Amino acid sequence: TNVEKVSTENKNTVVAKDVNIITSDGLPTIAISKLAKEKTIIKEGYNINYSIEKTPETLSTSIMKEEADIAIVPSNMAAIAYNKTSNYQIAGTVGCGSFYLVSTENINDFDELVGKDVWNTGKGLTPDLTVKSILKDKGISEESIDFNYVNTTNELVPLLATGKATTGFVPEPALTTLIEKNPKIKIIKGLNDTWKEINKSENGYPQSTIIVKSSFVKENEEFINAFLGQVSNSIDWANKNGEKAGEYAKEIGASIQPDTITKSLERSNLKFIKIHNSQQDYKDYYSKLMNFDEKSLGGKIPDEGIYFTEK
Amino acid sequence: MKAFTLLKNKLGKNIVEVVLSCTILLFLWECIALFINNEIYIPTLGQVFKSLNNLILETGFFINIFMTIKRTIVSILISLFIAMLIGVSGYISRVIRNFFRPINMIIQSVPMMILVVLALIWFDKDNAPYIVGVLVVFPILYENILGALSSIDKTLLEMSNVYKLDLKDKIIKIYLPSIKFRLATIIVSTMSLGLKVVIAGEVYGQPDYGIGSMIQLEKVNFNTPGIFAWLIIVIIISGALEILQKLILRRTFIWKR
Amino acid sequence: MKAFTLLKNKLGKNIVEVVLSCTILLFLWECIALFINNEIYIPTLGQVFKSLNNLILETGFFINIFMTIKRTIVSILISLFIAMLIGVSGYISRVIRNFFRPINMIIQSVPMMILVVLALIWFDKDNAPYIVGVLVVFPILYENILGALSSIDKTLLEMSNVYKLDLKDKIIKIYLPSIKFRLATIIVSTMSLGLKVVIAGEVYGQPDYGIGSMIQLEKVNFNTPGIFAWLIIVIIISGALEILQKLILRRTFIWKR
Amino acid sequence: MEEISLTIKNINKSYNEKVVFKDFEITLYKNKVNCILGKSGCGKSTLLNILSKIIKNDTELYSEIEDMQISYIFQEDRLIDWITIEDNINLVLKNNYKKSDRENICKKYLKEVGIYEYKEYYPQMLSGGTRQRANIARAFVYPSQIIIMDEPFKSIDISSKKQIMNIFKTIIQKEKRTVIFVTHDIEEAIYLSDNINILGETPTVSKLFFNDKSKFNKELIENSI
Amino acid sequence: MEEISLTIKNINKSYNEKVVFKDFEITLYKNKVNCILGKSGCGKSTLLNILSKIIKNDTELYSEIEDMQISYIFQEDRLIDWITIEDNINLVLKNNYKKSDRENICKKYLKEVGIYEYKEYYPQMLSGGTRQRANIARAFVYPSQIIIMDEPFKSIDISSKKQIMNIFKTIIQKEKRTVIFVTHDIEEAIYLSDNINILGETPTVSKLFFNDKSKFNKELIENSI
Ligand SMILES: Nc1ncnc2c1ncn2[C@@H]1O[C@H](COP(=O)(O)OP(=O)(O)OP(=O)(O)O)[C@@H](O)[C@H]1O
Ligand SMILES: Nc1ncnc2c1ncn2[C@@H]1O[C@H](COP(=O)(O)OP(=O)(O)OP(=O)(O)O)[C@@H](O)[C@H]1O
Ligand SMILES: [Mg+2]
Ligand SMILES: [Mg+2]
Repeated sequence: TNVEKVSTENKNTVVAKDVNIITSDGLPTIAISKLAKEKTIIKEGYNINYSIEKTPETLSTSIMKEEADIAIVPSNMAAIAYNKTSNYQIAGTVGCGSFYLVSTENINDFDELVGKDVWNTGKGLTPDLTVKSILKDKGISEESIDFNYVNTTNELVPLLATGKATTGFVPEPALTTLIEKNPKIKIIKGLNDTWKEINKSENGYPQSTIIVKSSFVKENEEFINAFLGQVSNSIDWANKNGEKAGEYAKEIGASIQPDTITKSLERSNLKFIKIHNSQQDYKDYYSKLMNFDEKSLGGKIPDEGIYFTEK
Repeated sequence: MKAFTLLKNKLGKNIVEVVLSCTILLFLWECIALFINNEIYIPTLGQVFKSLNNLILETGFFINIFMTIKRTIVSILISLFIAMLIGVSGYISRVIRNFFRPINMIIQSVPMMILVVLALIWFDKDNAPYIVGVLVVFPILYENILGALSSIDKTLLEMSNVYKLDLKDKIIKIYLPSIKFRLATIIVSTMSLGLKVVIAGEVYGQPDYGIGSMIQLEKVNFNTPGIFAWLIIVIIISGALEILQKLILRRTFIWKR
Repeated sequence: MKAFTLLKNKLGKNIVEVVLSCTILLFLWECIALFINNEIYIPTLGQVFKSLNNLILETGFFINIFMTIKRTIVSILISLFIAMLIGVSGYISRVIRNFFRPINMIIQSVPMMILVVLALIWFDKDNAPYIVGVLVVFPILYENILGALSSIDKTLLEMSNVYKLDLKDKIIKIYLPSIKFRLATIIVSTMSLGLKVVIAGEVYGQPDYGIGSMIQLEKVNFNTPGIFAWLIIVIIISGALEILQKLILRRTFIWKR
Repeated sequence: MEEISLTIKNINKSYNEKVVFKDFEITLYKNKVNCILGKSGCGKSTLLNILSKIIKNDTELYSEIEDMQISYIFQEDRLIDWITIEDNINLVLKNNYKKSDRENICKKYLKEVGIYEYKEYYPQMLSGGTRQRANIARAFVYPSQIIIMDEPFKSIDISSKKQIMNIFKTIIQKEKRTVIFVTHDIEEAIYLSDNINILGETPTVSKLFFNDKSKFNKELIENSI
Repeated sequence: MEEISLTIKNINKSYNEKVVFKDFEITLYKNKVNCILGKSGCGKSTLLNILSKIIKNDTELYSEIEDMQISYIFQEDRLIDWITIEDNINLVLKNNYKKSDRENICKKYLKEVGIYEYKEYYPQMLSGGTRQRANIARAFVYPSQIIIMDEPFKSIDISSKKQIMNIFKTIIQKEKRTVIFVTHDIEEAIYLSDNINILGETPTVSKLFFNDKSKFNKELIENSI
């Protein structure tokens, strides 16, 4: 019996595979909050570790070091990861653009930004590039607007909250907090909506992307497919049960307060789209980013191989 | 007796004036806060102390502080160990000294932020605060150890050779004390620096517990009173370190007139 | 003559060894880079120099560097001005000295990141790098100026009183030189620190031009060769500062034997 | 031999509990070298510092040299290390002579003490003896009625000591100034002084001995010290 | 009077271009106080440092004191500031006596130089004179055949100087050790020494004068210096 026991143990340890799932803090966390909190079993024999990376630094390094089997990252980081490691593929979108043009001033559209001080985050990074791409498509010269930058939303919100800045681009869920702190802030336009109009796109531009490690996929395709299905469910659930989702997110370690999450869900554009339904969105988005700075994609537009297609 | 009272009076005056200064500062703060009346710019004392109180009641509060201090101390001990090793080698051999010169220069000029990213890439993210702490503290300790050794009174060494002291005695009675006296004067400011750097490392590396992680959390939620509350805690720790410095100096230099 | 050659030889040996050390380091780097063969962990020299080359060819490259250096220098000048003012007042009056003690302590213990956020909120964002630079540099300059004044040889002051020197002469010939000699020994390391801090301020404040903004861009886009290229530029600036230090010391202390 | 005496009375000084002077008084003779001889720690420097107002007397001082200009030859050179010898000398000239005169005066005295060739050197580049010569030159250059000297030859090695003492003697014989010369070396005292005042044990309360030049005798002084 | 002589030959030393000794030789007498008298800068300290191997002779040295143990009474005290007087003394005892003996030996000499009561003080708390006594005690405590002294009384003030010189004289008369005593003070030399060697100008190439004790005479020495 002794021998038998050992052998079954061995079997168990051989079968129970560790899967590392990494998400960035914020909206992507909500997408998987149900799975992580309820420890939903995706498939027998898999042992799932969820971790939430709170800073861009830890998120990007753990992807680049290929520590994640599955990760939810900004969509340009998906391209960088593919170009630099050749080991990550896009499996789907979990959220489209959640950036909004907000202002305390009385404006209604992008063309009224001309001549104004407008604040954005991360000069040369994707929020900036996305805005500039929209402006270009709308025929507004970016030189006609006085852009001001701070590093991240964390620095931008206090400026808008105190009125030191009047107009800017803020993503959810920070936007919800901002409106609470400064009720005079009005939402002028959603970047995603504008993008849809301009590009005749159904969903808008992809913001959060679920990527999977190719070497992991090869051996665990079933698991991945099951997981993607569960993510889709989890997102649907979160969109319907905002309060619960907020609590869950907090409990699994998200930084944002539950009620903020709850209130922000409406504008968050969380939505699971499989990659074969959104390839074109990525291609459009990447080619627009490429027009501004190839480095934002890790040097070049990723080839077809980046798109994970089920066989 | 008279001298003692005099000294005490002077010390007393200093303390009174410092306390007065603190009071004035707090008062000014409160006035400005009430005037501006916007907690994002500057929270009132009341808001900050409420935050502070909440923080202290939270589970994990002391663990956060403990972990940060632990990281600081461990970083300093590791740096000390390496600095002793390389410092002594550098004292003995000019070649080694020159070999480490560019390395030190490079370490010292790398901006914090790059240091953190490289630490994250090359090492485990939980170790990032240590790595950053060690890299910032090491050059300081190394230069001081090397400096202490090089500035040992040559005449004492001559004396110890004439009287044929053992190497062991020379190390225990001359070399180590010289290093000790030098380090005693800088160890606490180095710890302060280490603390700040470790906190910065925590902000980026986001270990589970740590003051830096907490500050970042408050920042993400735009909770200015919370940031100030942590600030007060950091200032209290720094204050405690300053007192520690005084004690260390008094103990170490009892032999000075 | 002989002494001169000897000195030169020793200096020569030092330089040779330092250059050798740099070469070994570069060689090691290249070996490791080739071995790991993954630019994410560590890019090869070739990749870095390609990046560096691209950087230099970009428009705005020199403006970035120039702006960062300008911010550093301006921060130091402002700090110097304030530190002189408060340092001299503190030397004259114990009350002022004690009043500024807690302020200094607080400034020195505030973690960088909080400093930046507060600077962004309280002041103009373009000024954030200056504010941060000044707040970090000021306490160092202040303490050194106060220290220099307090450690002026009392006997010289007695002499100047006996011979009834003007206050003006005393300031020009005794007080200012004493401050100058102290500052000469620390000004460059303070500038190095200021540079690092200004770069950090630029990361957060994102001014139009600045090394910090550039590094952040490379970092977020995970362009490791680019990060290393900027690192090399920062190291070169630091190296230039070290040479400057040597020159300053040689010039300032010509009167020393 | 007509001698004008200058009296300083009511000298009182204690450091914390330690009384150094108690109702002490001293009489100096104008345009003479007045020597004050005493053991280490008996209060010689303290006395000089009171006379030159570097430290305050504990009570009100009665001093007949109150308003006179004073030069001080310190035991250590007290030259400013970072300006040249010439500049050190010029510094004390500045408020007292016209610009045009300064150079000549400076030159004259630097030549007299024999260090004119070193005028552009910084003090630290010179030997202790040379620096002490500059110290002496500075004292003479300054238009003082009183020259105070606190063991000026103490830290000079014997070979230069004799020379410098002779230089001093030569200059002081030409110029008429009142010198207060503190030393603990009896031979120096005998060699240079016109009169010798011996300071007793601390607290110095007694009046001083006064020795006429003719009575100078090493044995005698040694016994009374 | 039988005297055992110890010869040191082939002393050669140059600093850069400056030749201090060239083929110099000196003869010491065993268990005597051998004085070396010379002006500042003539090479006295250099000579002592060669004898005690603190600095290397430029050529091979012929030294009859090569293998002897040496104590050195330095001009500055060279005590370790951060350990007590007692520990300073014990340090040089450690390799030479059993632990049980050390305390007694230390006590004996500290009493002899008169600073036993200060044994638990740190050097910086004591006056220069007291420290110099400890310096002397350390030299005698150490089981040496040779005691080298480099102007040991130079920085002590006159009042203590006589005392300490007498203490030294008393101890050296009891113990038989060879002393090499460097000074530039002729009176010290006459008072303490059994013989006096006068060092000439640098570079010292000539042999030395040797003066028999009976011929000691201040004028004579002064003229030959
Ligand atoms: N600032 C001070 N505080 C306390 N005691 C002092 C101070 N200055 C001097 N004393 C004491 O006063 C006494 C006289 O000192 P002073 O320096 O005048 O002596 P001195 O005769 O000049 O000695 P020396 O020959 O060593 O220069 C000494 O016993 C000394 O210890
Ligand atoms: N390390 C050195 N480098 C260059 N020259 C030196 C060095 N040490 C001594 N000298 C020179 O060698 C000569 C002898 O020096 P030494 O110290 O032996 O003289 P000394 O007789 O002991 O003088 P003193 O009485 O001042 O102690 C001096 O001219 C001195 O300038
Ligand atoms: Mg004195
Ligand atoms: Mg000597």
